[in-house]
Amino acid sequence: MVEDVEDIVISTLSRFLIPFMQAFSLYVFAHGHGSPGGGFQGGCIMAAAFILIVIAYDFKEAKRRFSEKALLIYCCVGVFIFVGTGWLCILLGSNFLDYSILSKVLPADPVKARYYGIAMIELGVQITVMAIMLSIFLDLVTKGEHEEGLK
Amino acid sequence: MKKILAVISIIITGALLVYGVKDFPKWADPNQPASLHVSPRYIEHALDETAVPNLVTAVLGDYRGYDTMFETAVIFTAGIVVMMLLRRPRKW
Amino acid sequence: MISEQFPALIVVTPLILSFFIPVVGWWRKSLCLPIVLAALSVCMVSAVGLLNMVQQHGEIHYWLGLWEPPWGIEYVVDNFNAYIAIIVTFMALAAAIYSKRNVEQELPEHKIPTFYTLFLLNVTGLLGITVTGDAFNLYVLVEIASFSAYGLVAIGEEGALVASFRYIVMGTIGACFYLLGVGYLYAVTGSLNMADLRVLLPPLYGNSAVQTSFIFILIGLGIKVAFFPLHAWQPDAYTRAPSAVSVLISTAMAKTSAYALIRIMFSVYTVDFILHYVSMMDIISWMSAVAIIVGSIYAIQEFNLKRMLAYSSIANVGYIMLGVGLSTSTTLGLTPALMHILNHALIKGCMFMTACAFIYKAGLRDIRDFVGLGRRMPYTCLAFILASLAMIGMPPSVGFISKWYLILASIDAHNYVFVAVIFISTLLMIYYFWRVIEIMYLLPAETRPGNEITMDEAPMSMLMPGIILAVLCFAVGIAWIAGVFSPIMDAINTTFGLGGI
Amino acid sequence: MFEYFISKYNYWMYVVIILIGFYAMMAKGNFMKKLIGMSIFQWAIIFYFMSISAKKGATVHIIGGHGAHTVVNAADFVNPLPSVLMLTAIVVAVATTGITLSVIIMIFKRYGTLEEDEITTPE
Repeated sequence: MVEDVEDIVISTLSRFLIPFMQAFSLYVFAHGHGSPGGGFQGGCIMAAAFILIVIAYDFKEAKRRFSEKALLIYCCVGVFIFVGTGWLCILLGSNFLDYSILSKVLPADPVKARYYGIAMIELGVQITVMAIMLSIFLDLVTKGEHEEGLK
Repeated sequence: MKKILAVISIIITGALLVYGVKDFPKWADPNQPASLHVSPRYIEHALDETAVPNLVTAVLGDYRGYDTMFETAVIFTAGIVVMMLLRRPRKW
Repeated sequence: MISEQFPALIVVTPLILSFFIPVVGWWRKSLCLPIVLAALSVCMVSAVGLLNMVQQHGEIHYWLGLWEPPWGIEYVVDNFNAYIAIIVTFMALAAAIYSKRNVEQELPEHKIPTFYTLFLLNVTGLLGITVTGDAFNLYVLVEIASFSAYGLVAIGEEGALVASFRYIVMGTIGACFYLLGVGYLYAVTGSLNMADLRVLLPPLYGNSAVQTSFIFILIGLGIKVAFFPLHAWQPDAYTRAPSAVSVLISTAMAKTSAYALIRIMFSVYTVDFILHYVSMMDIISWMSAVAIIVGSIYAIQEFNLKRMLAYSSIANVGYIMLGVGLSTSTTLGLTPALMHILNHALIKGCMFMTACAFIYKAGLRDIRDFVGLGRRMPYTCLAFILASLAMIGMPPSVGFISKWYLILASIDAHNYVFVAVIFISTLLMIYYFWRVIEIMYLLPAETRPGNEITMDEAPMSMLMPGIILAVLCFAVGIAWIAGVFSPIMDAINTTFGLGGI
Repeated sequence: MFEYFISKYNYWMYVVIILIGFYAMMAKGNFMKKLIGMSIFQWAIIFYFMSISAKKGATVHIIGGHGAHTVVNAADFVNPLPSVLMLTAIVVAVATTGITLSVIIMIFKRYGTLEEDEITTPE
């Protein structure tokens, strides 16, 4: 288990740092279309912010913010957004992952619809990567002895 | 014994790798095949076809979006494997 | 039209349903298996639909995201894909039905949802490998299948963790070598699409990078198939894995890797390249001959039934690869190898099912303890005997057909050593399977008073798949003789430019 | 001859790195060292792919000036495809490391050692 020692410098600094990290992660994600970045990178930074909570405070504090079940649901929802976008394209009558068909439901022309389609799947990647990275980290660092336990 | 086997396999692999490099294009050659066959279309038309200026995002999300889907599935698989191996049931 | 979407459906349905299993399973455990079965049924329908469509309209090309091939990813389905996809879905379906009871016994309850998630992800990867037409996409799918297999092996019995670790190391080497081979091809051609590579490669056959890439891909996928000198991970992994996983990875997964190897060898590279630039065919044939003999000898020394079957699998991979190695020099082409892919999947599936049923019901792993089992579990033993007979090659079983065609191919290639090899391996097989049957039925059991052998059969969900496969071992053999599948075989050989030389 | 070696120095580098990783994977008995070797092996391949994408005189693959329908010349931007492929390969590498670490933790919990020779499993 992570030791339950609180250091004033570390906890204050990380309290200060974490919101910025999360905001930066969203920036990296949102600017993936025009500058280096994207879902994977953003998700990693977001996971790092939560990992900082675990390191700076203790494990219970992190658990209070992110329960195990919530993490699992985030994992599944992220991948589901990705694959669901692909399915939506099939349902709208085109091939799998052909975002241009999304122009039927989005107020955009086919080219712009691809832009939004990419944004959607990047969102899915972001959520999955964040949740999975955090989940792997928590599992490894606690050797699986979570307080709550996934029944 | 294990070390000898390792050294032998490394010599064989190394010889193969060096032999393979023989006919490679030069580093950073603008006329290497990798820069001439498929990628020019991505560079020249990605902006018109997907409206995304970052070419990596365009290729990642759209042209080869299917790879990316499985990339996400790979990491999902890894997460589930770690969960399955390490997690224990609730104690109470 | 839904039928146009079959190539996507076959992969995406299990994928999307696998995301529901952890969430649903956390709410209600008993719903996991029905979801798996539903997904696999959709796959089965799609696979049969695909074969039907291929028979009617020829090759199916499915562009993902509607990008034309060298730029986007393409799915190509021809007779070969559809044939393998049906084998994979069928074996996975059988393994899923079979898993119901012994998962409850072998795993702690909280691992069941994750187990089925990984099961379905594994099938996703395997089906993806069968339909993809893109070399890099194949790598990603191989990794999905391998990762889930690592996890599934690791939750097995005592020693499974170390087995899984070895599997991870070997599997990573294999996948990385494959990736390296693809990287070499990409560096010299600039393309990743298999059909495109086939067009671009011929002027470059003399290029050392192309030749090296072939060897790397051969080694990489050879590790995944457990071809003889690269089989080190296989016996432990098959032995230690949970029962249902043994069935799945020994049938569906091994066959899919063999498919990937054949697909890359004949679809990306051509017969011309393999014969005249790297001349690997003889090496493959001779290595297979060694694999057949060595695998059988190992199997004889083994008393743990599952491990014996694992070594027997090495010998049978040798049979498949012998068919591949001889394919360029006979008029039969790839037919013997393709036959043995199906035949071995049926036989080994049935054998692992019965072997694990013994473990489930009686906790028996060592064949020396099988005394009196013939009376205790008569139907399971009957299935085992039928499968053994099929493996040994009793006509009209599937094993007989494979061996018959391999012998024909060897004679056709004027290579009589391989005929001898097949005969020797058959003798060895008779020895090691007869041993089991003898102990099961003929050895007198020590019946002490109060310890009489009573009939104690495996549950229906474990028994039925085994029996069905055992019956299929013979039914499919008759179908081979009747030539039901020969149009498919001829079509595959024509695609690759083999046979009829 | 010297020119030949210099013009392909990225490939020589990657050959050396990949062999280091391969040796660690094959020869070391400690599971953790094997994992480190495996990571080196995978990253060497990523390094190799990235070096293919380089082009002399080209810049980062982001098209500046958001004006629509600007004329883009393929020679001005590096090849984006290897970056995309390697993003996938990085994820695979991360996933492999995660899985392997969890297996190693389980092995250590069960046997109390990570040396391959010290672990004995019953037949």
